Amino acid sequence: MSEDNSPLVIGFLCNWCSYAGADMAGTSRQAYPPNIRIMRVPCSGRVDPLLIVKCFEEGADAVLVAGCHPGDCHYTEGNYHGRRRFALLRDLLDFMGIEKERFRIEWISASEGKRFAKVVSEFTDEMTKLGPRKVG
Amino acid sequence: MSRIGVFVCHCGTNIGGIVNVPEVVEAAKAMPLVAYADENKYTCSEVGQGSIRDAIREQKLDRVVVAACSPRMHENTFRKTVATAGLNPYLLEIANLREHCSWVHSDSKKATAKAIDHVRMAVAKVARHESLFPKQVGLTKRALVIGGGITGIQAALDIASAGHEVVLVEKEPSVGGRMSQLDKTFPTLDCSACILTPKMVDVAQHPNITLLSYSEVKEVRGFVGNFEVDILKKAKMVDHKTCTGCGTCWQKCPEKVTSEFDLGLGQRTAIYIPFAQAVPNKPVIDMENCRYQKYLKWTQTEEGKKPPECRICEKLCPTKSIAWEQQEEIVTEKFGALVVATGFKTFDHSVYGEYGAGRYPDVISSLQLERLMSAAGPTEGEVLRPSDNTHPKNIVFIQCVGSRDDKVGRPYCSKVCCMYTAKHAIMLKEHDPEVQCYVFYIDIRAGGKDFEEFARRAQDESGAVYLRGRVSQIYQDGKTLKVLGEDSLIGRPVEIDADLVVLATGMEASEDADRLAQTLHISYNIYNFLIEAHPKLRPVETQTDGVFVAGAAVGPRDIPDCVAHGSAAAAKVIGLLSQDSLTTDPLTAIVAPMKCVGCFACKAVCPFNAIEEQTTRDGRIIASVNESLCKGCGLCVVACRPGAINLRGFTNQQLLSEVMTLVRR
Amino acid sequence: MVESDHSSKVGARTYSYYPGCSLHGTAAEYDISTQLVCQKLGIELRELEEWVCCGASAAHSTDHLLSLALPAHTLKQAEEKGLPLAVPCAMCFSRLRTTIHEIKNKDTLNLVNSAIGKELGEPVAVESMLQMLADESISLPVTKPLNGLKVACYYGCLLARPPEVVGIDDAENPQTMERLLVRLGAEAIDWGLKTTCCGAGVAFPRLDIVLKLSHRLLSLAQKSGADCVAVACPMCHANLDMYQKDMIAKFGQKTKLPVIYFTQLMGLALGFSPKELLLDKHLTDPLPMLREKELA
Amino acid sequence: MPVQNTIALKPVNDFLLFVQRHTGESITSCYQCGKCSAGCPTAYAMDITPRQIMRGIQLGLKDEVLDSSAIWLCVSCQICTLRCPREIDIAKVIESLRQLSHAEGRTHAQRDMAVLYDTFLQQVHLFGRLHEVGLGMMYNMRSMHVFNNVMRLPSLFSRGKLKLRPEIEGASEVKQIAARVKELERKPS
Ligand SMILES: Cc1cc2nc3c(=O)[nH]c(=O)nc-3n(C[C@H](O)[C@H](O)[C@H](O)COP(=O)(O)OP(=O)(O)OC[C@H]3O[C@@H](n4cnc5c(N)ncnc54)[C@H](O)[C@@H]3O)c2cc1C
Ligand SMILES: Cc1cc2nc3c(=O)[nH]c(=O)nc-3n(C[C@H](O)[C@H](O)[C@H](O)COP(=O)(O)OP(=O)(O)OC[C@H]3O[C@@H](n4cnc5c(N)ncnc54)[C@H](O)[C@@H]3O)c2cc1C
Ligand code: SF4
Ligand code: SF4
Ligand code: SF4
Ligand code: SF4
Ligand code: SF4
Ligand code: SF4
Ligand code: SF4
Ligand code: SF4
Repeated sequence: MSEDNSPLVIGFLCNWCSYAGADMAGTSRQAYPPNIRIMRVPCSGRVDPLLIVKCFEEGADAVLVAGCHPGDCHYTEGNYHGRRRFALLRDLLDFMGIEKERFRIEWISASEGKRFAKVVSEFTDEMTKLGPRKVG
Repeated sequence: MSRIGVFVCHCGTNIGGIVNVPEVVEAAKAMPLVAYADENKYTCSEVGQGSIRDAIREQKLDRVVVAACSPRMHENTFRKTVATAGLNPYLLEIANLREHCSWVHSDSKKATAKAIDHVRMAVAKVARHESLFPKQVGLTKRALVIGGGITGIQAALDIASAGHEVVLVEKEPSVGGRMSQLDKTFPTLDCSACILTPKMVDVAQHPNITLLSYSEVKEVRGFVGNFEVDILKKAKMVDHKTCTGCGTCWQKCPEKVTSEFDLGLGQRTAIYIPFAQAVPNKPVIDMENCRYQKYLKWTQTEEGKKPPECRICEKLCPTKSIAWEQQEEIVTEKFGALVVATGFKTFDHSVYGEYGAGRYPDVISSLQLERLMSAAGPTEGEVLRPSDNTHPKNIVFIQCVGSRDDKVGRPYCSKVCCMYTAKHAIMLKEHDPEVQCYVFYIDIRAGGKDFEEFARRAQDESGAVYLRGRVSQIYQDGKTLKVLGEDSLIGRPVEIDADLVVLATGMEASEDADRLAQTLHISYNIYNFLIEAHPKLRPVETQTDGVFVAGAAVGPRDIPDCVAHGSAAAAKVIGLLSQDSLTTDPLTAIVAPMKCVGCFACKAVCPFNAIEEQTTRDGRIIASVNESLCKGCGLCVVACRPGAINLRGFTNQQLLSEVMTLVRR
Repeated sequence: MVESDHSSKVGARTYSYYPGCSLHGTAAEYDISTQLVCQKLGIELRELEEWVCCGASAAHSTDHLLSLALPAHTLKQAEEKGLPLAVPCAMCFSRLRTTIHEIKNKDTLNLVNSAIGKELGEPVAVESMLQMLADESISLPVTKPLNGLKVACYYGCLLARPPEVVGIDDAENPQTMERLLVRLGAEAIDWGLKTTCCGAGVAFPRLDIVLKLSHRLLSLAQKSGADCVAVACPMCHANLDMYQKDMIAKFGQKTKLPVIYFTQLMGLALGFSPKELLLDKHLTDPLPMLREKELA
Repeated sequence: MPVQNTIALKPVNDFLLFVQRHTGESITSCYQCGKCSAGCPTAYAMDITPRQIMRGIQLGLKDEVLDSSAIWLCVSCQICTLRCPREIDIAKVIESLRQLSHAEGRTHAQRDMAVLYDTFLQQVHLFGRLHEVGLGMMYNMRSMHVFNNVMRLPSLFSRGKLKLRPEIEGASEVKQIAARVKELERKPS
């Protein structure tokens, strides 16, 4: 949680679809809450579940992973691998006592600027309602 | 110890208007390893780039962070900038303060805090960048053009004329696309066939072009410069090597079916060429409808008599070209570049119940009207209405059908229908001076050279009555059609008794455009139109190197734009193929030999078969990465449990340090 | 498009019945023929005792909450009976379905509950008499097929719109009534105004509007070869049937065109006499036409 | 539009905001195509067309819209809503305007429609169900169309289609409901 008690959301966006989608949100001036910090990754399949666990361990309130729609992956099948791994991650988070809702995975294409803004707004709102994560 | 320089951009007021740039600079100065920080009005300008170069030299910087727009915009620009100052171009990181910050937030304080975080992450990451060196790979100097409409034809001819081999794949039996169905073309009214046919013939005759008609792309492997493509050649059942196109077969074939080319208004035979000027001018057999095929497939269990064997075409063919044994086949070819020009289809108006959903024979689409007006069409150019073959006098046009309509999921403007409707109004008057045209429109979109003048001509000279309003309903009233509209300029409902109603149906992406896009790893929008790398600055490139897009497949476009687009794509392909080798992106995976245990979990997930086996000097079998195949997706990195494989530019350490700098700030 | 919910009437075909004001007044023919037909088909209709007016266009034109509260009161009664509700009048049907649609919103539901002073539970299935009788699983013991009778099926507004509320098969070109009448041996003509408004409730203050709109409908039906118009709504019936004399005076329409409730046509096919079905009560007498077709 | 003067547009358009909030419909989405008016059965008789009603709201012309006969001649047939390419529920918007016009007593443009609706509801309040004879008589008296013969009384009587005495089931229920509705509507929500 930052000083004004709003949640810290870390977003991993794949370069080809969702990062471009976030760019599109920018070019079309689709506003969303400023809580999210965006990391560019080549593919949602590059995101190591353990890195997400690390995010939570170190105090992030929420993590969003966004990649190409199934079938649209720039690398053919990266997002399928991602999807499978993240399903397992959810169980792990549960086991660690981290609310499952704090981790979200979304498919956002390069043309879906509006959707990106909507996803981030909704996620941030939800996280604000959920309140800060109880660390320890 | 690194000496990192941070350059924060105002982008005029684009960033500076929201983000407090001086505050970001001050914060950057306080970050570890940052030796220098400054701000620029426009960092990408000559002055801005110069200041980076100067600072690198004067401050002895060894790494650079530019905090400006999206890296997708200027990463390459600034890589070149740092390179000219003697730094390795990969010792650069971009923090996105514009698209991801100032343009989407309005709270200045929070946006500034976020901007500082993004700079902090970039600094943490750049500190762990290494110098990287691109490699050179060879390339195949051949291009594949998919789609043989005017766009694909133009692209193929231009590439071929520059001396490169081209394969043109067209799924229909002939090239020509939609343009071959048109009668005359706006804004000059030249005959479509007259200007298209010579180009179609050129394609067939060009020594550098191989035309694969009746074929489709199935599978694409490889990468820029070295694509490997599986092409399905459908069975034509005619040996085109021996067939002379004499026409005996299609004149004598007894089986008549409705012609797709004439959009249901005319007929063709089972062995056919779609239209008289078809290229290649040699027939294919429609296996669904051929009597001999029905005869072969007929089984005792079916009702009715066994159909006649027919084989008339075979008996009459002077060159014995009918080839019943022909099978579809898949050929694999290598290419350095691909152009997608798969065009469009017209909106199917049967979803409009209020316009009769296709029930009224005299409510037709504009493309059907083109066939009725064409001298080579089913009525030999006489405009006869389908219900009773009489000459219609009162003709109503409805624009924006299947366009600008959220109700049918097509909110976009199809761009060409205002113009072609004006064309139709002008030409119908020329066909028959007694004709009165009424055009219902919402706006007239006639932006383009000579377009407005042309659209005016329909009203000023041809006497078409333009009514501003969308028609609500058409219903059959005896032999006439009642058309209910509003003239929104006078603000009163109007009712017209029409003999013929023409729906200016919009443009949609062609069948299967999404599947093809997936095969090629290029993006498409929710309407299945392909997405260009940048709508203004890279209109024919895609996010996938070596794959180009052109024409109506990218979005609604008229012929002049399609031709320009086709040539533009060709120029890009020629530029690519004129190189002797290609520089590969060095952001690839790399294996640490000492850590690798040879489990090949990496190999199992790599989509590009880039992981190879290698024997070490001490006899261990470990993984190694073929850098010309690796596309840098990073799947292998996550799969590798010992942490032996890493992705340059996105290493585990870099991602971790970005996260840590955020949570520990 | 919403499918009408048939699940609730599996087993015994027993319905609560809400005739609405018109069927107890000017539209007695609709009421009587409906009851006869249902009897014959083994469908039991149990009229709700304490039903009140649905408010019709008057309520929803002037007072939104009242326009929901009146149907809600009826819905509550039907809920207490626990049977699906069959509604012949298109206006009542539309108001009831609209109410069910709107109380899906929790705030609206609370407001409506306060207005009727009761707690609405899960609403029962509400079906128009047309939807209910057109169900193809009901077998029709036709004794006198309507051979040679060309019918223009007319739905008007309220059975066709809004499609997501009323659950029609096709809002622009519905086929429910057509399919039913074809099963009875009649021929359904194709015509383009079957869902166009007849003038609805404006007859009192603006008869001119009703005359114009209804005349357009009738003349197209006639031109398209119809022997009669079949309706499923008392208001449509009144507009189309009552003023044909005025239309002839005003527009010079050639012949009159009988307007008949679809339940009366069903009744004929199922063997009831025209008198039993009150076919002699219409202002535009259908009997000569029916006699000519040897259906009466 | 029956606007006699130059329209002075105000920077804040309260009427637009009010209608959008009240109906939940996005009036600004309307791009004035006129498909609503084209299919509207009664548009020919209206002083302004449904499209112009939408435009009036967009420009904040409250009086022109609420005083129009159009909102009273709309018969809620929903053809406009079904076909609007911008997916606006026009019928719902006009219904709200009618309710507003009624509440503000601006019914002069089509007074008879309002009288009809009021009379109708009064009958329902009295008896719980509509009594058609009563409605006809009351309407004729109140609308001053004493000789209005729209009810075709003689022919209807001779066919036994009119009941002279009203049914009164549910009358007390309706009275209570109406009273509660009035009460609830007085409370600001
Ligand atoms: C009624 C009407 C009138 C018009 N009038 C005019 C006019 O007067 N002037 C003007 O400038 N423009 C006009 N246009 C627009 C014009 O038709 C288009 O701009 C032009 O045809 C687009 O060319 P294209 O090559 O991009 O696409 P297309 O003509 O659609 O060609 C695409 C080709 O690709 C093939 N294809 C599709 N998918 C595949 C695949 N998966 N594999 C292989 N091949 C494939 C198709 O079979 C087709 O041959 C009109 C359009 C219409 C509908
Ligand atoms: C107010 C405005 C806003 C616009 N907004 C947009 C927008 O938002 N999006 C968009 O896509 N487009 C926009 N445009 C259009 C855009 O500006 C033009 O499409 C584009 O600038 C044209 O580029 P050009 O290179 O063809 O011509 P120009 O930009 O005019 O460049 C021509 C150059 O040639 C030089 N030159 C002229 N004659 C000679 C000569 N004889 N010898 C040597 N040099 C010569 C000129 O000095 C000039 O530098 C806008 C235009 C205007 C006027
Ligand atoms: S570098 Fe990017 S942000 Fe800066 S001026 Fe150029 S475009 Fe704008
Ligand atoms: S008859 Fe034989 S040679 Fe002539 S067009 Fe047909 S297949 Fe070709
Ligand atoms: S076998 Fe007969 S039907 Fe088949 S293509 Fe030949 S001529 Fe036509
Ligand atoms: S080009 Fe004209 S007719 Fe076509 S969608 Fe656009 S505005 Fe409508
Ligand atoms: S997954 Fe890792 S350890 Fe296994 S072979 Fe690949 S690089 Fe080596
Ligand atoms: S990063 Fe790894 S998985 Fe991806 S292409 Fe390269 S080697 Fe294959
Ligand atoms: S149909 Fe819809 S968009 Fe068109 S004028 Fe009417 S309200 Fe506006
Ligand atoms: S609902 Fe009203 S405005 Fe809309 S079409 Fe029907 S009568 Fe006209």
